[in-house]
Amino acid sequence: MSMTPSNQRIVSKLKRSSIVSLIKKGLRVDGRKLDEYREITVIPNYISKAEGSAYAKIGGTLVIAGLKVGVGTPYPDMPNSGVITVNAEFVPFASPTFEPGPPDENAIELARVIDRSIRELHVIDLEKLAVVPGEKVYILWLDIYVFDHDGNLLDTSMLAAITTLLSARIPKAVVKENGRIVELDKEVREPLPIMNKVVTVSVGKVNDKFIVDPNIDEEQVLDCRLAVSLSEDGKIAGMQKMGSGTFTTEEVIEAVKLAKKASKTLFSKINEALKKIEEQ
Amino acid sequence: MSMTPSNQRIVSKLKRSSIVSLIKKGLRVDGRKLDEYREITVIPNYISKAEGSAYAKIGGTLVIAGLKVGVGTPYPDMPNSGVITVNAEFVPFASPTFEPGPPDENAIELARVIDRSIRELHVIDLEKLAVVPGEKVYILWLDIYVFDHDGNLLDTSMLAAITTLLSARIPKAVVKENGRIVELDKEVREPLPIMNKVVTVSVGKVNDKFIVDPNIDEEQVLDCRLAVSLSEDGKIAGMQKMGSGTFTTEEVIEAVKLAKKASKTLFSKINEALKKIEEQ
Amino acid sequence: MSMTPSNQRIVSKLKRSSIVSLIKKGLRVDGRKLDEYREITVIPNYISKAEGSAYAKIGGTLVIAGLKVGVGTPYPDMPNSGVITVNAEFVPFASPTFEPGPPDENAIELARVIDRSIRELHVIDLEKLAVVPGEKVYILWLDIYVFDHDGNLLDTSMLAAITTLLSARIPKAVVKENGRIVELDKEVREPLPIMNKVVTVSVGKVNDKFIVDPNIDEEQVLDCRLAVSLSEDGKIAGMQKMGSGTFTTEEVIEAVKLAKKASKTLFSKINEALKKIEEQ
Amino acid sequence: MRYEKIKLVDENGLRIDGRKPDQLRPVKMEVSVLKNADGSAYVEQGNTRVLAAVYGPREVHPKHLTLPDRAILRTRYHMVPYSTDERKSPAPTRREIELSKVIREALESVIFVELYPRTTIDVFIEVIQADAGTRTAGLMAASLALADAGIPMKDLIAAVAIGKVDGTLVLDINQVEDEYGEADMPIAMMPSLGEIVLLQLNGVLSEEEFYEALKLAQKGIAQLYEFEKQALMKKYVEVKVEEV
Amino acid sequence: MRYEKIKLVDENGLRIDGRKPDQLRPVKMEVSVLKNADGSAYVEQGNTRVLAAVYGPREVHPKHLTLPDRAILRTRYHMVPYSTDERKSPAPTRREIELSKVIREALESVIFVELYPRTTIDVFIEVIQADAGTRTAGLMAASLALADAGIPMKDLIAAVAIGKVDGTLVLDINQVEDEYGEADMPIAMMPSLGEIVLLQLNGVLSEEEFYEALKLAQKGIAQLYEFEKQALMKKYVEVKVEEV
Amino acid sequence: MRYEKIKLVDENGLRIDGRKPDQLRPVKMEVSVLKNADGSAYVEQGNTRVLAAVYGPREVHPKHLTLPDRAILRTRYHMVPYSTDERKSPAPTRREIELSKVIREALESVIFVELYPRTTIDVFIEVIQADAGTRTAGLMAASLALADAGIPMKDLIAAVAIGKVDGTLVLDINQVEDEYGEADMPIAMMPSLGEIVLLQLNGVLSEEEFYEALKLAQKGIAQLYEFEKQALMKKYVEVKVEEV
Repeated sequence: MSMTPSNQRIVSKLKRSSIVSLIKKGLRVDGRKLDEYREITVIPNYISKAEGSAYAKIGGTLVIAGLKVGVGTPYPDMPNSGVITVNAEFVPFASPTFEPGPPDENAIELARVIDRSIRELHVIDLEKLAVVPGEKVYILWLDIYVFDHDGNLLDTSMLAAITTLLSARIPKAVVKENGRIVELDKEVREPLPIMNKVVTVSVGKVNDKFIVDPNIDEEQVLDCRLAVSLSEDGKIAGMQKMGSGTFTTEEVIEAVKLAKKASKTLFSKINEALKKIEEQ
Repeated sequence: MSMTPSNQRIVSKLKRSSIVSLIKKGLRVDGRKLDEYREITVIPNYISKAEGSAYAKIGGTLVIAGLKVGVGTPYPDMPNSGVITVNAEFVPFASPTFEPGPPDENAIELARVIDRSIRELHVIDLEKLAVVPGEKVYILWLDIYVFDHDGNLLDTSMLAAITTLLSARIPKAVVKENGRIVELDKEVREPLPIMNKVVTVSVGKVNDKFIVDPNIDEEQVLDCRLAVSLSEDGKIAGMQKMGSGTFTTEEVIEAVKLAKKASKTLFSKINEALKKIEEQ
Repeated sequence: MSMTPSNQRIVSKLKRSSIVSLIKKGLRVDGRKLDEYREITVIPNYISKAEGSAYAKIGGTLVIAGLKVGVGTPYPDMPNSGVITVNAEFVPFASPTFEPGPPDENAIELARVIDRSIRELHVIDLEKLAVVPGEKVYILWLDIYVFDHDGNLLDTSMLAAITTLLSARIPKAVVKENGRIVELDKEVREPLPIMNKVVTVSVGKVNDKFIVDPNIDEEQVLDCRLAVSLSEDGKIAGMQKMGSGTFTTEEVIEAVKLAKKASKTLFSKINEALKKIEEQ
Repeated sequence: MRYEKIKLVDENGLRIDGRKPDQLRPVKMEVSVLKNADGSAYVEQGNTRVLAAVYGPREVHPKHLTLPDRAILRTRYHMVPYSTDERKSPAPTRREIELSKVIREALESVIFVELYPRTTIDVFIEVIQADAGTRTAGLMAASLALADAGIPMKDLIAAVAIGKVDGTLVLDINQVEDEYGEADMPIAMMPSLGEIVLLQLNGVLSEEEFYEALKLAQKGIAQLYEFEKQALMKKYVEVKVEEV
Repeated sequence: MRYEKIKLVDENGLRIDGRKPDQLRPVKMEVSVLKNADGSAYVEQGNTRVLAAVYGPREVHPKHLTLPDRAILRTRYHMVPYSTDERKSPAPTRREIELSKVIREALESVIFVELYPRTTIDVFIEVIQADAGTRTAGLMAASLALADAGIPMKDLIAAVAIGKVDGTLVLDINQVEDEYGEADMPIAMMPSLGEIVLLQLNGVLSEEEFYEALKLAQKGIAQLYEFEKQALMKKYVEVKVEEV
Repeated sequence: MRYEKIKLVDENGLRIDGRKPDQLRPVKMEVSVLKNADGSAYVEQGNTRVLAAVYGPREVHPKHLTLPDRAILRTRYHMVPYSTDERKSPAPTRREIELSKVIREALESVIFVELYPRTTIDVFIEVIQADAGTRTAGLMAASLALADAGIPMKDLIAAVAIGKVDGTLVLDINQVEDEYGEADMPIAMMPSLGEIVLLQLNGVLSEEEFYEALKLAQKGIAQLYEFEKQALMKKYVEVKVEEV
């Protein structure tokens, strides 16, 4: 059962009205432009035990994603495809408003938005991840942990997720005994079969203005948000209205255009980070 | 842990005493006789996605049951028998007193009483539901959903359950590759191997009087209830005392006789409904 | 999440100070010496349905442990070893401070301390419990139920656990059809392949004094406890500091020496009980 | 559920464990067997062995679960994992949840709950060895433990399971009879008041067989009631039930 | 997810169920279908069938979940096990948890929640048969049930899912189109205010296709809105939607 | 648990990673690494990497969990799924539940809990990379985070795991030594007070070996304590620990 949250972070009325009136003038509390991201840090291969991983920071928001790989049975309706599972956890570690326990609706929504964008844009060629078609396939677990919540968890999490996939080196599956047994050889590693890149840009609406990358205080004054997933060539690869306000059709179109523009920042950060590790 | 419920529906003292004094005189608040059911509606094949289904309404109580069929492994102690699982859910949709979450003791008790009656009377010849004996058998899931609770959930649920089984058309299991793989062919459908029919009649005790089919207000004044499952030829196929009052031996005997008499109404409703669909 | 408990049993200040001042003088409320156990009762084979079992009582604390045996798949990293699982339950039956539900941190800690001592000292030769190496092995479930909590649950539980293992008679595994099917023949029974015996002695610290086998009132005044598992030949087979106080290094050494001395009582009780059943 | 024919009643009319159809299994009963509980009891019927503990009347948290005019009852019927042939998971099964409910309802008709408003009386039953008839043995243990705790009751509960095996009605069924038989009918009564507090039927009986089963049950219940009263007086009783 | 090519739009531009790309499925709507709920509705779109029940405004336990200046909303979107091709477990899936959230947020923008501080309004949606478009049908049922319960709203919600199949944008997709198509875009609006209350896109669209999809959606929503208003007036409406 | 012989100490007495038996792994420590938490720290010991966050003293809901005369502590030790060789389920394992408890008890002996009655102090430890010694690294991170949060403590906690490998006692074991060795003994102290706050032994030691292990631990703890103090002063310290 989804319930109106009652444990929201409280922002003082004074702060709220200062945020709103600044945005009205095209300004932000932290000096940014409306379409500007905060400082972005991306570190691929951050966790050596993981088959892929990334540290992503946007402003004060810190997310570390990691990929673990196994071999298992495919889904009956997709016998020739690898399986990827995206899981996100909002641990109480990261924010006074996060509760202990299994992922709540917010963490589940975030994971599913990321999962859908990755899946629908065919970021990974899952058919190349069949080991013994119909019987044994790669199983990928992409775990996204939020460690510090300073607003815009979704864009930061997608940044960590996609960088994890792009930089992963997975162990080679070795088939033994007529395909009955498959083992992973951790000494031989290959990149994932990547076909596309994707980022998500969350556009917030404050009255009739739109901002990207809301920080945690700004999130409290948003009417609502439109999260737009975009491919590097500008296709829309997923969308999710979040929050209880509304958009007109015209506003949605404006938000999409803004997201597309802002997505370039994210792609260039990813590409920079990947280049750096390739050079190593 | 079972706990005395504290969230019971409240019936005013005035209403209570009027219900009780009417029953003393052999009358009911809604004008029925003591041994009379409320209006009964039974619609087989109500859900086209299910392999069997029924809409059952007694008074204002609405239950929709559905059967889904799969193929799986038999229980080790019953290697040559199909498997049937009966599940009942009392969703908060149906009543202000129902709580969200997994089935509580009342829903579990109801499902188990229905399950036992179906099983013990051999309503279905489960041995005919083995596909590859010892290895692959039909798995039947009978799900009972209460959508509106106006009293006498058990009789209504059993009515929905038995009509579902009697009208089901299950896909034919096709064995491939030396019995290793079994697939369901949804184009070829057959009825279940039915051996018997069963209904449940709940008899309520109010002081020294007995009523059938208590409505939701009457349920609040019952001393206790005896649910009696009956075959069409009058055998007792299960029994459950429900509620915290008591019966003498003589009262139990009187309740059974009343249940047997009232069961005829239910069987005739089922038979009518089945006849109607056969004629189609 | 572990949380400071707020439902602790309350001991009056008067009782507390009397316990403490007695211990200061080398005395106990129940007349025991500091290094003395309460009355100990051990009954092997207490439950005839179990493959092994024991009733263990220390003072008023009653624990019944039981062993059930099955056949299953080994862990991938231990393909040639049987599997033993130790589970402890602190049911509300046993104490007003125990809550219903799955094992809490105290029950889990107790089970894991027992499990580790049994495993690390190689009490059972698990490699002898492989039936078809790499494929089928004995699965042992050792379930420890506390039925009356009068202090020192750990020593009593270990006493029940080890006696259960030492006196168990498990059904012989019979391999059929080229190792594909393994059945247990309940008519042919063998003892477990025992290599060592272990007991656990919990030493409590009260200011600068140490006591063994604290009763339930004494437990409330302990600074903290050191649980020491010991083999019959005096090796330390596990250790766990319990409770939120501290020990100096010297105190730890003193506690270990005391535990070693007191362990002899427990071993002699076990040996007596086993001798009695062998004579039968 | 019955995959093999086993002869449950022999040519002499004797059952698989040598009993006559109307004969109870040996009984042991003991009260005050635990230290912590306010009341406790141990009941053994043949190979079925049950412990019961009672706590209360005591406070409930959270308070909104209490009732202003009576005590609530909280009841847990539970089988320990090693009590059965195959290990039972320690978590409550659907069967245990149902039995906890019918046992609670049975106890509610016996206890004077209106004497202790805004409190709870907690009754815990642990089956340590299961050989059929565990709910009826459990109800007797619970009723003895309640008496041991000094909680006012209208009567004790005596209870037994009737079975139908090879077409014969039998008193106090054991596990083999339960598994291979045609019906299992547990019944619990307040014997001196003639009131039935629990009644279930798992299986198929004709109307006549049912009336017969009720009579047979009353006979066993009368005997068990006597043992219960003795156990309360002596704190311990052990009876090898002879044919009567 | 698409392991086999199926032709979803034929040479005449007709869809697998014979509809034109911009044609809705037949619709049935009925309000006040339940006895207990304060408001209720039934909505059928093609083979998708949904029930909604509304309780409230009513008290919340525990109290600390309430808000001092508005009603909270509690929403459950649920598919019954027999509503789908393969049996769905009755426990809420991650998908159902997500959809309950986006549906709650959609409803929160419609209801005048500030009129009922310290209460809850509970909206339950049960999908009894699933053939795509269940969240949009569910939102319409919920909005009708809220109206039936007399809860003040800014507007009704009308909602539909747009799909992209074989490169064509289509209105009100069915399950086959959802499974084998390229995109599924559910959208819900307050039609008379022109406000979008729910918008999701599962799939890939170009910017232009997206704008096209928005237009197509509005067309369907306008029709559905009319049916809703009729249903509220007549308590029941059934329409075989012709090409328009 | 040790299915294969691996040589853990070579002919020169060096360990598998080149260390001497009494040598720590390289250490990094940093405090104030997070924005939201009231105190935070990062600790790295070899390939073991741990984050800790402290919130509080703050209010507890529900209130009845508080204590009138002291703060309660809530502690969660958790390994993220990608921290281990095989993916670990995100749900707390029995091991994590036990470690959360012993870590809580260790912290309770260090914090002046009586200064903050009716509040909670929440300590979260996330192991982001596991290579043995995670609970001891976690305890150091927690103690640094508590200091960073300004919560009064009797002393910092310094902690290390002693191992027995190929018959030799070694300081600060790594994962290979833990898996193939004979014993693992984590120990945590308030170094300046000489008080042990956590002590566990997983494995078998003679009495003499145990006393030896205690001494070896104290040596490592003294070094780690210095690094901790430096980290608190400089906010960051990185040490490749040379043989000492």
